[in-house]
Amino acid sequence: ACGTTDDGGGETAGGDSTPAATATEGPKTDLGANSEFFNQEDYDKQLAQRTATPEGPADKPWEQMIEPGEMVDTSKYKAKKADNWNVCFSNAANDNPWRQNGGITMKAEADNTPEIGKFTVVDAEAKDDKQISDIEAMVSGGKCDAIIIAPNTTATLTPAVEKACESDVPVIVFDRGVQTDCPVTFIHPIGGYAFGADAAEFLRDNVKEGGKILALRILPGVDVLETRWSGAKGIFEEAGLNVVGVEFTDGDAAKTKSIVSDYLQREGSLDGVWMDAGATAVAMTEAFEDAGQEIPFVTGEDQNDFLTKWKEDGLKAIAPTYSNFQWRTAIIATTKILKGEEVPKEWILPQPKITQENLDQYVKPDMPPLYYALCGCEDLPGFPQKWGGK
Amino acid sequence: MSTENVSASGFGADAGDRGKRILSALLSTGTIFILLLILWVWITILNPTFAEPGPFLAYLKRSAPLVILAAGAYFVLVSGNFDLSVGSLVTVMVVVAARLIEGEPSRTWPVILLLLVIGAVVGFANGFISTILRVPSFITTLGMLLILNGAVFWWTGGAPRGALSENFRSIGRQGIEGIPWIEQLPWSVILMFVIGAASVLLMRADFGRQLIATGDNERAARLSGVRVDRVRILAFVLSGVLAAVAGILLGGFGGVSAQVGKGLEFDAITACVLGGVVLGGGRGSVVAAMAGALTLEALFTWLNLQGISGALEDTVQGVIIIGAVGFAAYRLRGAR
Amino acid sequence: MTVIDPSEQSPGTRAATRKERVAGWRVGVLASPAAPVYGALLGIIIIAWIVVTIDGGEFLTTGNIVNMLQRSVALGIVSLGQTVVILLGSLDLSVAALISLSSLVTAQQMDGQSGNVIPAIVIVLLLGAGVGLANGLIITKLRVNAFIATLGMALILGGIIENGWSGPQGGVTDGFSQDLGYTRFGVIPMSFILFAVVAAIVWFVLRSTRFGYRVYAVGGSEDVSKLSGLRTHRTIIGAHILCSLTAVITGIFLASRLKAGTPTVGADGGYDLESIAAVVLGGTALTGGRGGVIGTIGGVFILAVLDNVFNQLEFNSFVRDVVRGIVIIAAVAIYARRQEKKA
Amino acid sequence: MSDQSLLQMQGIRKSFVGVEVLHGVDLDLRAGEIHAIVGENGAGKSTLMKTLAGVHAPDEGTIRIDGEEVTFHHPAAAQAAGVGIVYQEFNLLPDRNVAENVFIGREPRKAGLVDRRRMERETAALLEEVGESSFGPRTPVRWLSVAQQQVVEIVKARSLNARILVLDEPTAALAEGEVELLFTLVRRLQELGVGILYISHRLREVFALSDRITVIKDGGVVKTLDTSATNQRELVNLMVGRELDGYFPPRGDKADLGNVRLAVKQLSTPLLRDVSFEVRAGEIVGLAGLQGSGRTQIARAVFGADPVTAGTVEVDGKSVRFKHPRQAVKAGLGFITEDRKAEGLALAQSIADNMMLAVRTVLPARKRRSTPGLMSVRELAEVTELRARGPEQEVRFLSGGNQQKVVLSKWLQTQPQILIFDEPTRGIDVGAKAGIHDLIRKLAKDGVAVLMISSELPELIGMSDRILVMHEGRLAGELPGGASEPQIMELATGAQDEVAA
Ligand SMILES: Nc1ncnc2c1ncn2[C@@H]1O[C@H](COP(=O)(O)OP(=O)(O)OP(=O)(O)O)[C@@H](O)[C@H]1O
Ligand SMILES: Nc1ncnc2c1ncn2[C@@H]1O[C@H](COP(=O)(O)OP(=O)(O)OP(=O)(O)O)[C@@H](O)[C@H]1O
Ligand SMILES: O[C@@H]1[C@@H](O)[C@H](O)OC[C@H]1O
Ligand SMILES: [Mg+2]
Ligand SMILES: [Mg+2]
Repeated sequence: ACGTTDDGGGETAGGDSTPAATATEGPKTDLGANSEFFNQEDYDKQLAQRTATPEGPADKPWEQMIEPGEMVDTSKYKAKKADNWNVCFSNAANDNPWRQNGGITMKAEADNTPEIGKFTVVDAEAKDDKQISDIEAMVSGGKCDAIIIAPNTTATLTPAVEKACESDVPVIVFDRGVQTDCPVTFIHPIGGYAFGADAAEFLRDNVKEGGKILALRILPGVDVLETRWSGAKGIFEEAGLNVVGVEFTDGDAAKTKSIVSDYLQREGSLDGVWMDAGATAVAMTEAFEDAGQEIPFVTGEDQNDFLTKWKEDGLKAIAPTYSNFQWRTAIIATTKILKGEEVPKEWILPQPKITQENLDQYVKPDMPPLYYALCGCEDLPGFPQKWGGK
Repeated sequence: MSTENVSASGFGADAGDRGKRILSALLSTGTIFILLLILWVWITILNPTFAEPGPFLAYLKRSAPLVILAAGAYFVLVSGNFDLSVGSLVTVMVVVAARLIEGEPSRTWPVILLLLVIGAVVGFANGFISTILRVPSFITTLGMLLILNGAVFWWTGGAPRGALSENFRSIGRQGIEGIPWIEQLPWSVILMFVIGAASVLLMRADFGRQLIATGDNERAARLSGVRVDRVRILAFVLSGVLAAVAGILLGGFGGVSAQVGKGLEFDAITACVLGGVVLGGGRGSVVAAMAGALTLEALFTWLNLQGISGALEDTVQGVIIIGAVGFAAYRLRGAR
Repeated sequence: MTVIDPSEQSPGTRAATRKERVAGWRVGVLASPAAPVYGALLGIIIIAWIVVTIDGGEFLTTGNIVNMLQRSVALGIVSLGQTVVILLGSLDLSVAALISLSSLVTAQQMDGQSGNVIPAIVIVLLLGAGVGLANGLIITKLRVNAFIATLGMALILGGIIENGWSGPQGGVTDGFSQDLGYTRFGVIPMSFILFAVVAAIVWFVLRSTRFGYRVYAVGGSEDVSKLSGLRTHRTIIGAHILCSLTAVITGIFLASRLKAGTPTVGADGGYDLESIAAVVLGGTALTGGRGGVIGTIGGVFILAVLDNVFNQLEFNSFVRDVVRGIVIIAAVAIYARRQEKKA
Repeated sequence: MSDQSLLQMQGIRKSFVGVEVLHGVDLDLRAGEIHAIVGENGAGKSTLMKTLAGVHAPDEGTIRIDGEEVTFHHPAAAQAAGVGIVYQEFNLLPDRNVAENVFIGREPRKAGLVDRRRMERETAALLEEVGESSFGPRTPVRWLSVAQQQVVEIVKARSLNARILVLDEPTAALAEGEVELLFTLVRRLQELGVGILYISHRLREVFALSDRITVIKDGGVVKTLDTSATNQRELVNLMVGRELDGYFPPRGDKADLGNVRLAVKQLSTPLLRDVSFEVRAGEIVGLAGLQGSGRTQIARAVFGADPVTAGTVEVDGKSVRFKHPRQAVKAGLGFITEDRKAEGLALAQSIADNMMLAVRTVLPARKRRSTPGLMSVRELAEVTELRARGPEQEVRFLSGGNQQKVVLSKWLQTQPQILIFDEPTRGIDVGAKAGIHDLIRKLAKDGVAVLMISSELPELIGMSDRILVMHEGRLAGELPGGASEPQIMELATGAQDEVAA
């Protein structure tokens, strides 16, 4: 395989191929071009999946699955005990609002599952090396009935995940991928191409040809973020939009604002802003306000502060999402596996986008600014306080 | 006295060298001002609007937090210590403010007061541990960095919660409107100048002279009656309070974010060193340290305008910082 | 004028020799800055053992001990180098970036071919020597303070990484990754043996070579060393090369562990500040001239034990940071008190 | 002594910050000769030696050794060429032991590794050669007294097998007894054919030791004389450019004595046992003793710089216990420390800031304006005959003597009632010394109580109204002003234990 792909949608085309991202091999010397982060087949597939009707209950999107394909027989993982399971979770990090929101949901779902007696979370603090050791410890400790892994990086966690698969404990992977199909199931939303395209298409449809677009990204090198940009880039090129800059914000609001101000100074004005993640979307819009300019067409994510501002200030915006409820799905899948119920080899979750039309249903005035609208947690015990709401 | 030969004693044996002396002083500590001027001119050449009041004030506004942090870092550095905790302290300010204000404008001022108190208390703790308990400040404040980062998110459950109020945010975002020619005079720029002036006065006052003497030679200062522990603790308190001010400005400028303070401690120290402050204490001027911060921000602007590829930006920044500090050291040596 | 006849001093002389012998022992063993470190380590192990047991876990099992050893390798190796520069009165904030870069270059050079393993290692070691040389030259010849010089170097390396790689770099040879990253001799991980070997080398260099003596001398006072005819610049440069070499060895090890190089492995691990913390926890004075690698190893183990306990007790990363911060400050405060009492 | 010129320095020029401090100095040294160099503070003696030792590169001029021109870019190069130097300031690493200090950077090796045994053996041999047996090669330098450290310095220079040995004020930190030991060593080296450059402000030593004397003034050579053909008077005249009549100002009158200002009763610290004495207003009390006898310790304990375990201190009849020097300063005490670089000055600060440092800690700025008797920085400079470029000059660029005057000014500014001088004229040239002596006496006349510690017995005898002698942490006795040197040494060495007060 060439270059990285997103969450592995492409490789499952044959049904039984690796459900995970391939390695990023060779140096990525050209950030802007991103050719190595683009895989046409995956791209087409993800774009198509956006309109596919998912299987499962419509009011519980976290239980839905898109084109499930091969189902895995999990009877050999069926737990000996009927309850009091110890479910272990190796988390890459807890370092951004999206993950924090998801982490709370996951814990709540685990608490809400009577069979789970103990939910053990070990945080790798964004350190690959630490996560490898964490997983090793889980395997060698022999106390886990199931191991859930949210990998820090794709290629690097692969050996550890493979090691974990060799044990007789079921391994469940979600969010970012690994380069092996050994886990029982791999859970993820449609993917980065779809995310990037949702946002880019909105700008394509609204900004006049030749309009000036600024692309803001968090950081390089994370596959699920890379595909968002490579998914968008082609659309801009095709539409003849003028991407005046691609900048990394480190997810820092102040830096984001400074970057946008610099561009406003340099370019005079901007016609659209594309973002690969929405944590700093509000800061981006404020840069326009502070410069005394009207906010152009912008994209964000389902973070509550952005949605609120969108609604209150009447922004011209769109918010693709990276379904935060997948954190809940990970527990649900684990429960199924330990009960011996079958699960899809690759569990693809729906990935709704928030538009002007459906905005109202996602804005949550009683929830904190960094709450994620696609939480999928409203029916869990402890809502809304556990998520910081009133 | 055994001698009337006073002509050779006292000062002024080479009064004619006064001009030369001023020149050499400027050469040694003035490098930063020259560098700053060069950058400003260069930026203006690249983007003529930079010199207009609006954009220039925008630049000052953006620089204000770092300038204020640099002043705080200066007090600590000149007394012979380090403060690596200011970055996380800035984050703490923003996160605590959001959690406590919850968008409620009436809570703004009490919370701001509280933030300043937190800054002072953290500074005091840093100072107390580093002086009375004799833990090297590098370690004290490194530990404090970890403690602050952990504690604040522990308290908020991982992510920032709540929201800042509009009037809180206006301090870092807005200013006095309707001033002719410049339109808006940002509050942060006013604060920056006020703090700058106050810092200069403080350094000229007895406290400042005792502080710098302590950094230069602790034993001599103590034997001269200086309460060295006390002045050092005060320096940390100042650093903490100024970090709180910077946090308030940054929270106002950018809104709630868990990233806001990341790496600021290094930027502040770099700014000071660019300005000629000697790590280890006893030397450097606070104006030059603040000029160092303005230079660093100008450097970021310059890099942006040069269109240096985002990736190589860090490399260029690193080379320039090393080059500038090396150049200053070279001039200092030449001038000695 | 009274001339003091040396012969009059013989009673004093005997006393002096006795005092000196006692001193030798005190300086060598008890007064060695490493002594309280191992005291602290022992204390922490006991507390950890009790707490973990009460919590229903197991602490002193083979599996757990091996896990702790394994965890101490990366930080351990780089801390050895950091010890050398700190002893010298310098420090190195560029190690984290260099670890990332070397992991990437390792993967790139190996390119999946087992024949490339040795050349790749050689190239990466050369890279380390080059970066160390550059740090040393900037500090000595440009007279840039080590803090700024190495912070600047971290930026430079960071930019090079960002420019050259946007994600992990695969290509670490399978066999190599298995051998170094995952093999065990009995219960001892191969990588821990690497750590032990590097530690032994650095210890030996500091203890028995002229270079080692010079490191202590320059750390004691650069001025005195220079006026005494010691070529301080060479020593400073040499120490920085040694430090950078340990950083690249750490990078090579991490590449084997991850089977890939990654642009963030160094920064994520916080190896710059954590290695300094480990060294100081190990009783080496930040001002230079006092301490050694034995203490550093103890410091690294303290952090590894803490890490292990945090995992067992499922502390979230925030609580961990708070506890880490407190332990670091408290340990150093205790050393400082001891130091004061002795004086 | 041969006539062959071992070292020739010609036309040496050196400037700092555009100010020339050496204007073409010529100097020569023969093998087996002791060549003394004298001159006022700041004349350039140390700077000249540093150009020889490879610390400073001369701007102009040539250095020849055995007729061959040499240039040293690093002290190591000078060492290699056979130049050994004992600097004016201490140059040892306190955390390392004696052997490690002696062989710093040149550790002997065996099979590529440091041969610690040999290093220690050779150090022991060198120590034996100089008759030092109170410590050994493994003793940490931190434990050594100032005098012992000086021995290490000399051994270190000696270990180079230097043919040229520079001693820059080697006796400044030594008491008389130890000086004799040093002399013995220097003469032994002389017999071995080593050429020695010997810098000192103590003219007695210069005459006792040297073959020739070079007088340096304001960065130039005034004259080189044969020691046998000159006398103290001529020398002083050449150095100072004027006659100095009589060394010490007249003692105070009994009638001038005021009340007891400082009373120390049964003072004990870990280094002191039951020390009691009094100092009256208008009185100069000298404190004599060998190195490490506890003189400095008394000063520090009284001043609140070191903890006291027992005893009381009374100031003007009121019992005080200072926990911090600041309280002492507030109570009207001043303390001129023996080590001005380590404890007296903030070297990177200006002259003005140093002069103001102490008064700032006790008198806030607004009160200073209304306090009578405070002098301007300029006035202070004149009173103490400071030579400097201006109030903004950094103190580290001053010569040792001028630095001492800055320290003095700092304390004058606090208008103290009790002044403790610890080695007030250490490293001070004869001219300035007289000035400082006059100043001390004048302060006493004005009602200040003075406690003066000095290792230079003539000074102590000449200045003091009474002399207290310390021996191993105890007051061994008291002598009247004008007592003789043997009387003092007898008490100081404990040779006679029961002595009348
Ligand atoms: N590194 C330096 N930078 C600037 N000026 C210096 C430096 N070193 C010495 N000087 C100046 O050079 C002059 C000569 O100083 P030097 O130390 O050689 O005097 P000295 O004769 O040894 O005096 P003393 O008897 O007090 O030791 C002094 O005016 C001093 O201020
Ligand atoms: N064994 C020791 N350990 C620690 N400090 C010491 C020791 N001996 C002396 N000192 C310190 O060194 C200083 C000088 O010692 P002391 O007062 O005994 O000597 P002194 O008689 O003043 O001699 P001089 O001042 O001429 O060296 C004192 O401040 C004392 O605290
Ligand atoms: O952590 C990542 C999050 O930051 C981003 O928004 O979506 C993908 C996740 O893996
Ligand atoms: Mg001198
Ligand atoms: Mg003394």
